[in-house]
Amino acid sequence: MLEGSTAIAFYIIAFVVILSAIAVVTLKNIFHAALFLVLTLFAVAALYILLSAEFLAAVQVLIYVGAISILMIFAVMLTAQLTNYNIKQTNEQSLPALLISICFVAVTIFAIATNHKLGGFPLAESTEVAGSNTAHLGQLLMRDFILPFEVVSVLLLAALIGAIVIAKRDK
Amino acid sequence: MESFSFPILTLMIFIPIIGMLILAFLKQSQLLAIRTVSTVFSGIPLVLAVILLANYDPGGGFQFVEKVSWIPALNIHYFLGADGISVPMLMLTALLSFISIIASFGITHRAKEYFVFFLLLEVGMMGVFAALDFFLFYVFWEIMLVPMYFLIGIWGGPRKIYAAIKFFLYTLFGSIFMLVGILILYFSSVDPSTGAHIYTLDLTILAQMAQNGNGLFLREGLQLLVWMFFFIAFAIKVPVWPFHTWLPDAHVEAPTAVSVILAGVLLKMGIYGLLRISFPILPYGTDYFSTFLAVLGVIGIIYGALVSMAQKDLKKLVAYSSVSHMGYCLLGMSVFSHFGQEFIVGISGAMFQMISHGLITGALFLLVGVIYDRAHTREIAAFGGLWTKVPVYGSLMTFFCMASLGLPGLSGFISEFLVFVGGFAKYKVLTGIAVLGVVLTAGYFLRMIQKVFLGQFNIKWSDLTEINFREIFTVTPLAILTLLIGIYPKVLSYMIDDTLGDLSNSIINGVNIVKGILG
Amino acid sequence: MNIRLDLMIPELFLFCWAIVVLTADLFFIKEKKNILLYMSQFGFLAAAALVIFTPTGPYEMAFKWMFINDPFASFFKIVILLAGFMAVSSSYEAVQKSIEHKGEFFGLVIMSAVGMMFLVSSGELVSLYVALELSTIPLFILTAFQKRYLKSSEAGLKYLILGAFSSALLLYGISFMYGMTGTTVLIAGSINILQYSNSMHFGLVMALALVVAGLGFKLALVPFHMWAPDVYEGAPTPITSYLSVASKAAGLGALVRIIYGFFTVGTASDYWGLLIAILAAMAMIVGNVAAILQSNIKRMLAYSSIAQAGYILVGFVAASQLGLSGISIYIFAYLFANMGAFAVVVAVGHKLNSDKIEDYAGMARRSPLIAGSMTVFLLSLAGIPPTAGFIAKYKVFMAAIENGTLLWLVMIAVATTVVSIFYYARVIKEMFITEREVAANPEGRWILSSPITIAILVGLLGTLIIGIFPQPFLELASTVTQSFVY
Amino acid sequence: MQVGLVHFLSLAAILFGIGLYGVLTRRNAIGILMCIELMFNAVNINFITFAKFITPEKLTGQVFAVFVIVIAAAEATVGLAIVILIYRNFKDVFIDRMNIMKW
Repeated sequence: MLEGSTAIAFYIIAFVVILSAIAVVTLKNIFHAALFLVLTLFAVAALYILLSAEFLAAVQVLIYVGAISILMIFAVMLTAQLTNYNIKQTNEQSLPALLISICFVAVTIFAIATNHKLGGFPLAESTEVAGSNTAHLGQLLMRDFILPFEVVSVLLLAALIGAIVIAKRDK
Repeated sequence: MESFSFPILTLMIFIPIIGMLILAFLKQSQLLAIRTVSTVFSGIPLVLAVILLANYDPGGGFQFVEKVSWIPALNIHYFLGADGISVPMLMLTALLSFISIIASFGITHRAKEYFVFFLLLEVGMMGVFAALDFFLFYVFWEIMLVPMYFLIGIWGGPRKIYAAIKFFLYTLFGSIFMLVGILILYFSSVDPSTGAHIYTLDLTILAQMAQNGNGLFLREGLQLLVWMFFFIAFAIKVPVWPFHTWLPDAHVEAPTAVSVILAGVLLKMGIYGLLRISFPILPYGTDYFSTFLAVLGVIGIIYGALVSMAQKDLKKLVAYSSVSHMGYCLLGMSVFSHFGQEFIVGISGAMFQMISHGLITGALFLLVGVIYDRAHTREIAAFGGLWTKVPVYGSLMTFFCMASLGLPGLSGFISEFLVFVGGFAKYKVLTGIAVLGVVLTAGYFLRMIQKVFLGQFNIKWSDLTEINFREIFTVTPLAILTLLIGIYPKVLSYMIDDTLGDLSNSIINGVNIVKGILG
Repeated sequence: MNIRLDLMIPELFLFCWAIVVLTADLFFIKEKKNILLYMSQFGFLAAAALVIFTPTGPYEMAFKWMFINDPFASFFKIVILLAGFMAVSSSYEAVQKSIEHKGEFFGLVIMSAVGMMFLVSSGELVSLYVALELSTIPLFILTAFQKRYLKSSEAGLKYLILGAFSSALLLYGISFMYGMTGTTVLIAGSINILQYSNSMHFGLVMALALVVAGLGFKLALVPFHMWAPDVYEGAPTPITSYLSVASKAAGLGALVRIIYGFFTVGTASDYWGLLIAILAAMAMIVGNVAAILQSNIKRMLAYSSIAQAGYILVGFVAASQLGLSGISIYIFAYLFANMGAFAVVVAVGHKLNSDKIEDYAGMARRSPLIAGSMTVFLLSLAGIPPTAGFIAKYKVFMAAIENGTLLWLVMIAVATTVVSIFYYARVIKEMFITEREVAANPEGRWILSSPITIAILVGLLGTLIIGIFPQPFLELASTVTQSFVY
Repeated sequence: MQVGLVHFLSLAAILFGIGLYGVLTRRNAIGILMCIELMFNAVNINFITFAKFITPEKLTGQVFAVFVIVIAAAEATVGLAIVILIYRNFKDVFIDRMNIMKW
């Protein structure tokens, strides 16, 4: 349980996350949406710190904010002449989509709360994360999760080759 | 079971495949070679069928048995054998296939493929009549669909594609129900003596199980469900009214020889399936639905006859007469009760009807084909007074029409007589109505003969040529057999009586046991 | 921790082989690049041989639960590798014509196969997810590989977006699986759940729904199938065939691992049976009915494979030894028939530049081999004996009937099978019955390249041998399932 | 004022729902990819929350989140490469054709 000032911090961060995320999905200007995506990602990184996952927060900022969003913004600007304000950025299904999403969120939160009440989540006695969590994480990656770690490296290789082949300009 | 070391049934079934392979290496243009190869490889099964007949012992149960484990994982055997029900059918199949191949010599368009498909069709038909494992039976049953689809679809008349796909879908629709029934049977099967689950599709064991009433084989409701599944499959093939609508389309569009096979063999498979599977394995269901069968049979008789009367097309007339004639089979078979002897009479009537309808209607289709080849029309009203022009053809046609309408001395009479005698013991009113069908049949055949052969000669046909030697050759054996069975029915009944007696006993046992257990 | 690298030899070999192919690309001039195709063929076959000689068993594990080499995994690996072999073999013409970067093409196909092999072997969620992504990301690229065709690029983008979206759904479900058990190991998770079996498991049902939806997208189950026809049509045809068989098999393997491994206890097991049964029914109905309306053969086969997934799920729902072995034999039959059918589509598409069903008219004259093989493949897909598809359907229906409560599902399956004949027979009709000559192809007989002929012949032989002598394959399929306990 | 497991999970659910809405309504390929990133972030919040509240001694959830981030990056790279290919060859980013809810 987080209490006091951290709890207040949670609510502030949650507020930022939700508002900026709504901006990402609704803004007409796709460039502005991308900027709000950056804000969301930063807020989520802050959330990670609340959850004592400092390393993840750093990864979030480096990879998500530093690489993915920049890539997105880059792509948006590259195709900018097509994404002018006159073109509608959403389809006609916003009402059913809204209903689906609200239902989804309601059901999910209901299920989470009920499950929690019935003891479906095996909560640990202490929420204090043991030891230096970055070192621990490194050990886990290199020991218990070495196989997925290696598989991911193959995946990155494949993605790299693919991205180059696809984006390369052929004679 | 008499041991017969020579795998005669396997050879009968698979020899046509060798012919197919040889044909595959011939050129489309080598017509003579194609015809010779197909004649030879449909002739060998005929010879084998004669040998089979000569070695057949009427009282010996299943003979010429071959049983090899095929798919042990599913407890499925390659299990062939013949008894009094299948031997005549094998004979008929071999004969009609051979005749049809000869009757197809006129096919020149894509002849090679035609004969390949025809031989494949023969494989499927032979297999159905020889299989004693339900899975094997089903495989052969389905194998026939594909060549039949091509034979109608490629060499058929103007609406061939519609007719072919309709035939395919109808038959598949029925047989896929049969598949579900097969699987339910498989899981319900128990050892006949101990009552333990054994998971088998061996038709002989399944029949024995039903006869012993072991463990009330198949709960009552399930037995009725499975019976209905099988009935749908067989009824579509027969075809029983109201499942008959594919038949006129298929017959009218199919080339002559294919119509012969369709009427002579394929329609019999439905009846054969009922006799081989539904009756011995599901006696309770058969008993339960016997009146239903009789009613459908009589409806078929009357409906088929009435519709035949209204036909203007010669081939359609013969096609609808098949619906009517297969109704007699159903009526004969449905005499299903504790009167043991009447049942045997009725069911042997059905057997006689199967054989004689195969011979007669096969010949009628051949003869319709003969005139169509020359006149390029089958419209009854277009002819008239042909007797003077083609007397041999006319007399053959008349002969078979008389046989079909049940003239005493010919095979049709024997079968209808037996059906009525058997039927009258149980269904007096229904049989009375069915007798009316005979009158109607006489009506439309006589009217047809009168319109085509008698009356004013239509000079349009003044250069019509007489039936040629090859065509006479194809119908002669059928005429001889029709006459032989008509005069001396024992040639057939000696083969089937013992088997039908056993069948009757086993069914009565089965029904009584189930009824006894159910109270 | 026991590190049994010997269990991973096929995967390691295949990955190295991908690198070898990529490198070899640099050393061959443009005209000699066919060698890359033969190398890839060899790689797939060699890896398949290695799979056969790798020890298998329910407890043959490397890296704890992250890599289990049980018979189930081995079987699916064989399927994947054979599918890869046939896809590569049938890509000869397509690669010649419209693929610029040949080395990368083959390298990515092989890498995707490596991912699928890890996927069917993993009994742990992290490695499962990572392997899933390794198998799909190369496929996004391969789908968009015909860079000069807008349809191909469009299909690639669409596939990628749907793939990422479904990954998100799947991951969300996985996160709850982890949250409720505190572990990502499937077996350990299902044991942990047992300790809380008094609760209602709302979270479990939600996780199940999310996981099924996520994998449902990957498997193109109805109602998550809308991407499949577009992607199948746009992708290079050999890749389409690879998608429709290998990636489907791998996804199914993952579904079996998750559902049978994790959701077998507690109240969740009461729900998934009905859930999957409904999905199966919808797939069979929608797939078969929609296939009738198609005029493009690739789209038709796309809908047909949606329907085929439905039949596989019928065996899945039965949740028995029989059901699992039914699934296995079905996939095997589907592999040969579908890969073969797509090989024919490649061959015809290459000769006629068309994927329209009506352009198959008169095929029987041009090439009896192609027309005859295609007929066998389509009949196998429809389940007509004596083809492999019949044995497979028989086994699957058998499992469902043994279950006792699934007769309704079998009746739907049976009815839709009849519907399916309608569109399969239409292709057969065009090939054999329609006699219209197509002006686009004045030449008489067709001569095909040897790789594609091999692909067609392998499909033909597989379909017929399994159909006529199914015993060894049925035995194999029943050993496959021994590592699962009910 | 206390903030616990359910709060974090609910926030993640809301974020996931917002992303879902975006995927269903956006017509621009890049826009959809951005919405999918939101969903991945929701998933990661879940994982890290569970890592803290359920398995603080093992951190499996954090490891999972690392993999998710890496793979999201790979997916985004490939996706944008395809977008650029389409834009360069065909002068289009499918503003009209990329429509997930098209059945």
